[in-house]
Amino acid sequence: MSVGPFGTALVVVLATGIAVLATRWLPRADGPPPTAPERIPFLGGGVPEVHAWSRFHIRYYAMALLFLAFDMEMVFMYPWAVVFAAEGAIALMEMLMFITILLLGILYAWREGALSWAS
Amino acid sequence: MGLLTSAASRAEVPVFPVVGAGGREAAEALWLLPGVRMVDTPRAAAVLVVIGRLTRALLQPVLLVHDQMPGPRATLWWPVDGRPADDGTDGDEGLLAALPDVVTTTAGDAAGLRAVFADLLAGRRPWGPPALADIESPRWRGVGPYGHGGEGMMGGVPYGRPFAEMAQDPDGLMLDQLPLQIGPLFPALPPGLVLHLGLQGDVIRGVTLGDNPYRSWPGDPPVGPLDSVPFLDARTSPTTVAALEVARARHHLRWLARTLRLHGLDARGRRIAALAGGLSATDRPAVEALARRLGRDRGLAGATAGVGVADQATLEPLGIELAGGPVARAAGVAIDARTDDPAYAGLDFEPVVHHGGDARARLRQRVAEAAQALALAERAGDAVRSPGPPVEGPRGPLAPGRTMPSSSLIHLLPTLLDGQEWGDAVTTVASLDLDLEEAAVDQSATAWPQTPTGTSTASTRTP
Amino acid sequence: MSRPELAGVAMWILGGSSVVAAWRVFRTDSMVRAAYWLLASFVAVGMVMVLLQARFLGLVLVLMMAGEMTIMAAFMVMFMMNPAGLNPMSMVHQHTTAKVAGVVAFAGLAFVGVAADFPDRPVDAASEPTAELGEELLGDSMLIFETAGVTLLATMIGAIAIAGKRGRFGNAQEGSAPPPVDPDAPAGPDARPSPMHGGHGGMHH
Amino acid sequence: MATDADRDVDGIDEDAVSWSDPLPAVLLVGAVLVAGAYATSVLDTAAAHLVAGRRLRLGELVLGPWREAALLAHMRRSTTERPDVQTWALAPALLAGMAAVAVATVPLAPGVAVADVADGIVLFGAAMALVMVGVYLHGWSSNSVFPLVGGYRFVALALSYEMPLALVLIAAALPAESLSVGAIVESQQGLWNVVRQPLGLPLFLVAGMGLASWGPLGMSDGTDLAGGTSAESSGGARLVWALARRFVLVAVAVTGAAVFLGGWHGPVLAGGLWMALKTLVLLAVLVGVGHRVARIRLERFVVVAWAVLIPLALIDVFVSGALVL
Repeated sequence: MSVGPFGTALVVVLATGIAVLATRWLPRADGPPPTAPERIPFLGGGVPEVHAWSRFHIRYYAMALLFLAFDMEMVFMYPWAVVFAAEGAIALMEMLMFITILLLGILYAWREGALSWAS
Repeated sequence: MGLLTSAASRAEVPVFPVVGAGGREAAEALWLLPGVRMVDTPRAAAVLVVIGRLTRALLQPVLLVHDQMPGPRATLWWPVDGRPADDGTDGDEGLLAALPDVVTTTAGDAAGLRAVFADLLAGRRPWGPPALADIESPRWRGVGPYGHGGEGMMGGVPYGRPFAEMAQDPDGLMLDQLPLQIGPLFPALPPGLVLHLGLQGDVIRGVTLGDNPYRSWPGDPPVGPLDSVPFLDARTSPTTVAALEVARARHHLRWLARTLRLHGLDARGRRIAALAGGLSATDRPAVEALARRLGRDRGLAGATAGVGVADQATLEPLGIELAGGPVARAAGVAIDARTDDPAYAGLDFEPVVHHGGDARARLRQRVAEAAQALALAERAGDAVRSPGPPVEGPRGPLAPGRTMPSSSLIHLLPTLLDGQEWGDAVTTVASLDLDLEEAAVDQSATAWPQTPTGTSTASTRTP
Repeated sequence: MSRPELAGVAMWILGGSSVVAAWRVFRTDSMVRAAYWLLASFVAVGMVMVLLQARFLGLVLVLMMAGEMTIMAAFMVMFMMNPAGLNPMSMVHQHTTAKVAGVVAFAGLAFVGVAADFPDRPVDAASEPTAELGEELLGDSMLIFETAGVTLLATMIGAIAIAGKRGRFGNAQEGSAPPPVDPDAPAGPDARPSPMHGGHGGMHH
Repeated sequence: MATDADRDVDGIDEDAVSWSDPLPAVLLVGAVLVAGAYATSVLDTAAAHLVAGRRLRLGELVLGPWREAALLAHMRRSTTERPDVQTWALAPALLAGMAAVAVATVPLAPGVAVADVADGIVLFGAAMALVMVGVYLHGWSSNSVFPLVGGYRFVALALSYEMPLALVLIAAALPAESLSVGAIVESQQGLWNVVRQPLGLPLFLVAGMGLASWGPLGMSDGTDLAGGTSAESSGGARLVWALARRFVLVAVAVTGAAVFLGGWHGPVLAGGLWMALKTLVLLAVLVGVGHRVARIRLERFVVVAWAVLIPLALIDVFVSGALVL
């Protein structure tokens, strides 16, 4: 039975995922249920005072925002790649301008130090 | 025994090492044992190997790490220093007895270790019962409006732990900061190092040093710090210059091997550790070639450049600047006790100096010193150094009544680590080459910046 | 079951999944789970689009939303209290407004769905929607591409100017402040506190 | 609403065994992933012993990975105090599933493709974007500090490598005038992309190493974090995570072999063999680099990715485009 390539891909994903879950759950775990100390997260001998889940500060937030804009750019580039050869030099020029404009954005981000964050 | 079990019992044994007093050298040997793999977390380990003597301060962390091994699990004790398992004078056996079913084998005995592991998988050894009592602290079950210990939005102790509290952040925000105690058994830090720190995201805020777990070891240091032994001996008895210099090169190469492992280069580290193990003055060309290769290694340079800068201004308040040692020399301070040592007079000795004082400079400094040491050993022939002047140890000068290098260097940590990303902090600590046992030898190290140790020598003697 | 029938069944399953996942967004306590339930909903919608032959748009939706939802999760965790939902809480606020808005939106969309006269024009089996989209974008003029480029550049600069450490008036860590009207006066209210204590300056951004 | 148009675009012979039927497809992709993961482990052991200068016994090399898997299957799956159990279990499944999609888009031999769709590299990109979700969830779920930091490191890593990854694939699509991986392979008849677009493969491998958080880009599961996202995983959970990461590496190598090394093109040998050989070569390169190059600082990589890799990838796109005209 043919379900088309996308249907097949979906079946493959589900089958792989189920196989992985089965491999995770199947091995014998014939030990006793874990005690409280056995469940303490590893800190090299220390005991955590608080939950690790917290307002985790990502220092690369500016880069993350930059990524959002760049991600949009990809949407334009895929269809462009398909028709590029047919459209010819015009398409190349358009893309060059598009790319240059975006590189300006990276340049600005770099100059502003948005890509590095520590200390 | 099923096929699966049979296959499993032939796997490389995942071992989590616990370095007790005097155990650092044997821990290094463990890394090189065939059929054994040192793992980064007890969750991956099947065998806990306690090397050397447990101290009271190490006991609780060891018990916890034991319980964090998933099981089936076994515990081995490797005595070092040729002492009997039970010398009947102190609490070693008492401390070890807190761990379930400890097997004692000879240090470095791969066959014994594998036998215990095979027995464990075949079911001939018990599964490894937990060492700590199954007590949840604090009580949370049935507490609060939802019965999980929490209350309101951020209140209570949901599932046994409170929420982190907020602290000012350099980006101008108020964000959560996790108060953590890392160590003394954190594999990426030197054995025994305990850091109390706040972690905001992946950045460290505020570091204080915890108690040195090796300090509670009773009596005079019976073992002495790893690798420093020939240097300590040289303070009081005549030694050949060649032996001292080969020991120095070996020390630096072992440090290099451990550091490479931390940077994700386990295999390259093993090669260097193996070279260090059988080192002699004739290995000079190999070490010089190594120094050249590492000097060209862009990846390693990128991982260490600009990390943990300890320049002269940072070193000065701690007196390290005037004391010398590789850390100071990597910051451009050309001080070396060998300069004024008559034993080195005819050897054309000039201290090696690097600039910048970052982790990269310290790495290059040590590798260059290792190559230089072997060259000196070659030139020195049978020359004997007589005791008297301070000995230039691998971490700095050693002289009776003088602060041990590690006990000064360790006080750099609070300054250097504050504000660092966690990975950079690990790089920085590694680049200082700290030995907590060496720091413990020093009586002046009693002045820890933190609360004093609760355990006195007397209380440690009673199990 | 024939291919069209199968496609119909898949359509219902995916459509249902997207609605259920979207509903779960508001029924979980954890910010991370909320973000990824939303992603699951988007993925289901993307697959519906693939079924409708809008293959490129469907895939690109997944491609983008995976990154976007992760960033959203990271930002939500950074700023929200109790981000993992360790203490139970409600993700739903302003119940009356939400109900009214929901009913109105549903009614509007349902009306369009029922009342609109959809063209009955099966997609040509040989069509290349991605290529057609490309031709549409490139077209006769550069307008679409360059407008998009400039818009994205503005987005980038705007985002960095707002979020970046170094604002127009100096480093946020050093308490950046606009220059005074009188050029001779010292800059800022208390001219650049030290980095250790000047964190408050950044709060104003 | 018929999906007849979904038929394979590169004119697969309809009479041959249809690898795009569900059962053969699952078996084929599963075999590629498992064989690839095994090959990765063997290569890794070999490289580690070579670099360390240690003697290696053949039995250890061949059986080592199975023994380790058997050992992990024997060990208990530990847990933490209050983990997110469901997402913890789902993370490796997601990673493995996405690796499977990536392999499915690639023609493994002439006419042997599971889902060589017209928008193949977009499907690949979407799958690889979901890898980020998998790793982040794996770090987040255990409610433990070091896995958490590892998960967040991966997000920064992924946001940085994703653009170069997508761009070099777009560049490879230019001569093919199609986004289908099959068409890209076809377009390399005579001249492989690795020659035609010399920037493509190195950039792709860097990004691919990030995808699998492998070697110098393995900061999410690094030694400095006591194992990072897998610091709290044991037993079966550790096994599937190790597998899933290798699956991703295999997906990278398979895709790289198809897109840059001419896929099944090659003299004398059968197409499938060429594909296997090229995949192994790329795996060996990835594994070898992992043992030679130190782990990069995350912050440094982010700067390098945005300031060097993305501009290079854009140049790659532009030059490849100019060459097509």
